Amino acid sequence: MKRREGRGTRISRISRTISELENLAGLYAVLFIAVTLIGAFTLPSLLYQEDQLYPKTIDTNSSLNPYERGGTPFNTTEVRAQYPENSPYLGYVTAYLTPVTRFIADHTPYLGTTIVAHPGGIIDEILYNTRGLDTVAETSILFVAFAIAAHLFRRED
Amino acid sequence: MQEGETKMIEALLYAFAGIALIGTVSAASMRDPFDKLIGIGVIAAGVLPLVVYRGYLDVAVAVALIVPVTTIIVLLVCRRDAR
Amino acid sequence: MEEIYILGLLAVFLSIVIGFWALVKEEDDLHRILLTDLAEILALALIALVATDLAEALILPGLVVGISELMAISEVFLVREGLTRQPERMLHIEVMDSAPAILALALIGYGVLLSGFSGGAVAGIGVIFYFICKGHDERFAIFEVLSGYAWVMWIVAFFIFVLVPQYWFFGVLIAGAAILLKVAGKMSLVGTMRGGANV
Amino acid sequence: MSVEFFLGIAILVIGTAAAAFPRPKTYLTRLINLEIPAWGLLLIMLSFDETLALLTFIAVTAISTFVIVRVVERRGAA
Amino acid sequence: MIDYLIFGTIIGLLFHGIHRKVIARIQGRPGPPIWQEILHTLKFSFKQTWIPKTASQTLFVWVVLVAIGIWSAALIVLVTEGSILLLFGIYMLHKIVEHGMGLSSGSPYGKFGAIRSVMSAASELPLFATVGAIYLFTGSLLLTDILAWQSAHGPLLIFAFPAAVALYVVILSKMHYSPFAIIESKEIVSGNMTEHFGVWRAGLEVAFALKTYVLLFAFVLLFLGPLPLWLVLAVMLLLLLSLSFICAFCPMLSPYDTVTMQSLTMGIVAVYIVIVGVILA
Amino acid sequence: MFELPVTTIEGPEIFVIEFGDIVNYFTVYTAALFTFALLFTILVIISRPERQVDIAFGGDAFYTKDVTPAQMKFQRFMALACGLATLGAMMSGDVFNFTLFTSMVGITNIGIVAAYKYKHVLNAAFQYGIVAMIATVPLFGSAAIILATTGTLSMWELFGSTIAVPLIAKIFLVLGVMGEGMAPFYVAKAEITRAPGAPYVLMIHVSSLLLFLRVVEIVISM
Repeated sequence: MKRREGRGTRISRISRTISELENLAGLYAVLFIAVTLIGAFTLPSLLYQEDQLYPKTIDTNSSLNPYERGGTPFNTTEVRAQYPENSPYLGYVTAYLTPVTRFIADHTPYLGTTIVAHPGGIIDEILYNTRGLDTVAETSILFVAFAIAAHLFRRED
Repeated sequence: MQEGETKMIEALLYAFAGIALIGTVSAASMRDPFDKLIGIGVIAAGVLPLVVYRGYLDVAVAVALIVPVTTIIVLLVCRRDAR
Repeated sequence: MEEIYILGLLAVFLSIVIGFWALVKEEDDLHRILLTDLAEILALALIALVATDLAEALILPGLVVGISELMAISEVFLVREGLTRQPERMLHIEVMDSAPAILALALIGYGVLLSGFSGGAVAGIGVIFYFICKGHDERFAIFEVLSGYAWVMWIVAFFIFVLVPQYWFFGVLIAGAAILLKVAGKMSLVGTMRGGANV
Repeated sequence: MSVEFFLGIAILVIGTAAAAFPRPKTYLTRLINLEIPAWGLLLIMLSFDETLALLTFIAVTAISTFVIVRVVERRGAA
Repeated sequence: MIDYLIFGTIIGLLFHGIHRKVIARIQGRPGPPIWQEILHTLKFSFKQTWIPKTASQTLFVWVVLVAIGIWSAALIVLVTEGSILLLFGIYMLHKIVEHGMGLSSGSPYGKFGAIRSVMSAASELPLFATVGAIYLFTGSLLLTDILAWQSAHGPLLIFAFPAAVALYVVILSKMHYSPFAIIESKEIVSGNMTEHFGVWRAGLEVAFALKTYVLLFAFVLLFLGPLPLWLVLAVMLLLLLSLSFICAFCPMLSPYDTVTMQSLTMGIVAVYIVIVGVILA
Repeated sequence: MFELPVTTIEGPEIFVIEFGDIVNYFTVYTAALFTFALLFTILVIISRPERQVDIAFGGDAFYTKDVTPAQMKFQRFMALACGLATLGAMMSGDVFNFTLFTSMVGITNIGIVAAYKYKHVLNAAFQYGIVAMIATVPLFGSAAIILATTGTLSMWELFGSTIAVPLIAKIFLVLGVMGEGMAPFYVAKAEITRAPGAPYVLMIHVSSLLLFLRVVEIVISM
């Protein structure tokens, strides 16, 4: 190709584009769009695996709906974990209800989410017990991010 | 539940879905920020009944409490633009 | 479920292409921040499509990661632009005098009842709302120390689960309380970080 | 399947388009348009009964809106 | 093990000498004798040694030890026929050494060298393309299995030619005076090595000699299969001569151009791998 | 109990640590990476930053940039956090856990440089942060797609020959790590490294290279 003053070869033009800091996010986005478009064509070949861990079971008549997973407090219940043998007390957290939530559960069938979010319940089981390390990483991220924000915010004085 | 009643509720569901959709389109197409916020409110009006229909009253209450808070937060900058 | 999943993926992929194309075109840095918030929603949508309890347990950390990064990046942006001055109070509507106490109280109370991540986020928004409307005295350091201890408490709870699982009950209670405190504490600090005379 | 799901993906796509290309291209319109896909995601979560995630998501969205508002108002003041 | 290391070091230093000599002859200069680099290293070992006052002292010293450590480890991996993923991992870690070396001194030239080293990190990417291609063919990344596969099917050079080219580019970008050697180009004095003198420099020379030896050796093992030692050395020498020719003829590229060139190589090889992967699958 | 399905890629496993569903492991390869990360984390703790010399061109003047103690303390804290996140990512045996540690690396990297007032360094940190944030889409997206199509997140299951991980998920994973660790987009990172504080800035580099090495192992094994 012809060289022109101030433009350079094709390669040096590419080089100039990637050396611009402001183009960075755009470059990444272009790459990602390209991959996504290619991926969109392979979508029909993706098969949803019906045999999932921690599947959802809905029992609309339960007062714990949509988180009714059975079990009695201080006892275990059936939970489909990846490695049940690593969590000897698996299912105990799922089955537990605090006195407050037990009271709520006995009186109204519409507050299942509140009841299960209170200590105990399947989500706590996953977050604290079987996949606790995720929560360690995640709270650490919040900690670090906040440290950055606070440092920048307070540096001015 | 009787046959007719179920049908009735189903019809209502579609109606609410329609409201939410109208809200979406209007919020997306309006140009004035305040009109947009009203559009968002219409979406909420369409979505909340859907939440209630599924029987999650606590969620519906919480969403109903938080959405106005979001709107007020957005209003903080809205006024400045309008001036 | 099969078709639903594929359909959902298709919709999200379409959204990804639209959203990221906007990012390619975008040149203003603040607009870029706004678009990353959009990206966050798309990431969560991908997880939500899995539709199990596990997916839900993955969404919660994903959410917190998103808000953390947004917090850090927006602060970097403000410092870079030199926008550290507190803007004059520009809006005061009637509802901001009457609503906050009751609304914030309801949200915080509900958040404490929920405990854990969800409770932390709900209580956090309550506190933020209160601070926006009523102004605040600086309690930065106390909050920070508090939420630091909460983090340590959670780590303790984690080790209870790993090392002495028979005490799971204490683990759950400590974890629920600690994460509530931690998330709510950090979030409410964002509320005080609007700056003010007594920073 | 459920009405919520289809409504959800429809709102998600429309909202994404609206947030990606807001018409008067100001920070404010984009910020408000960002709420729309959030509602779409909320509906998708609702259709899969992920209510706890839904609850947390709506609260965190409010907080992130606040974080952005904080930036936008200072940018406006400058 | 120590005998391997000493042998590798001496051969590597000798190769560096030959490299300089060949370049000089092509450019019509007499050039230094081929054992010059060995003498250099010995000389540096007995010269006065100091640490600059502005340096981050611990890092400044540690980097030299890390450099020798990782390349010794790399040689051991090769000799014991371990995982080539590990080998290439070590190669990536070399980037950190280059970077730390430049930054730790506090010197502006060192800093420029370090920044260019970070910039040109795209040079590592073709390596993974190579690893991927080899895995597609042999189904294993253990050197033992790769050698066995080559004994059974013939050299990988024929089957996975683009991967070999990618590795060749990688080796080229690590040679002195190569068109990609922006981190030690002369306009920034000696780049990231500017402040390392005396024993530190001797240590670095040893590490770099090992590096050259390991990379050439790995190329031969990966793409030509098991050969007797003398033949291995001969092939390595041939490879080195071809590299020297390129170094002698090509001018140094500008920093961002090297990134572009290396990324393009990567892109081409990646496309090749996807195609091969689809065909083989 | 736990047997690594493939040993032909990274050598035999050394030992496993079990945290419920997340089973972390060390093979020869990951142990080597872990050791290296540990080495540099220790280095961060014990070494002091250098004082960069800047030349004022056009004269023979030069001056050194000093790092204030407060800045140094913050940077050291961030570098340490970054080191810990890298260690976590190196030994993780679960895809989602790995992605979480990866995003933690991304955010600590921003933190390490955000301590400086120089505008171009902050600008680089900002642009980098934007990419790190949008990279969470492919990162979490890949974990989600893997979970949906295979029904598991544990690498112990995924590495087995019976489970086919979709190609798109693999590419997303690599792309995500590229975004967080900035693998080919070194331009911003080069700008970032102009900041003083060599041992800490070096940590940025260590973490992202190690992440990349790890993700290659994961993707090839799957």
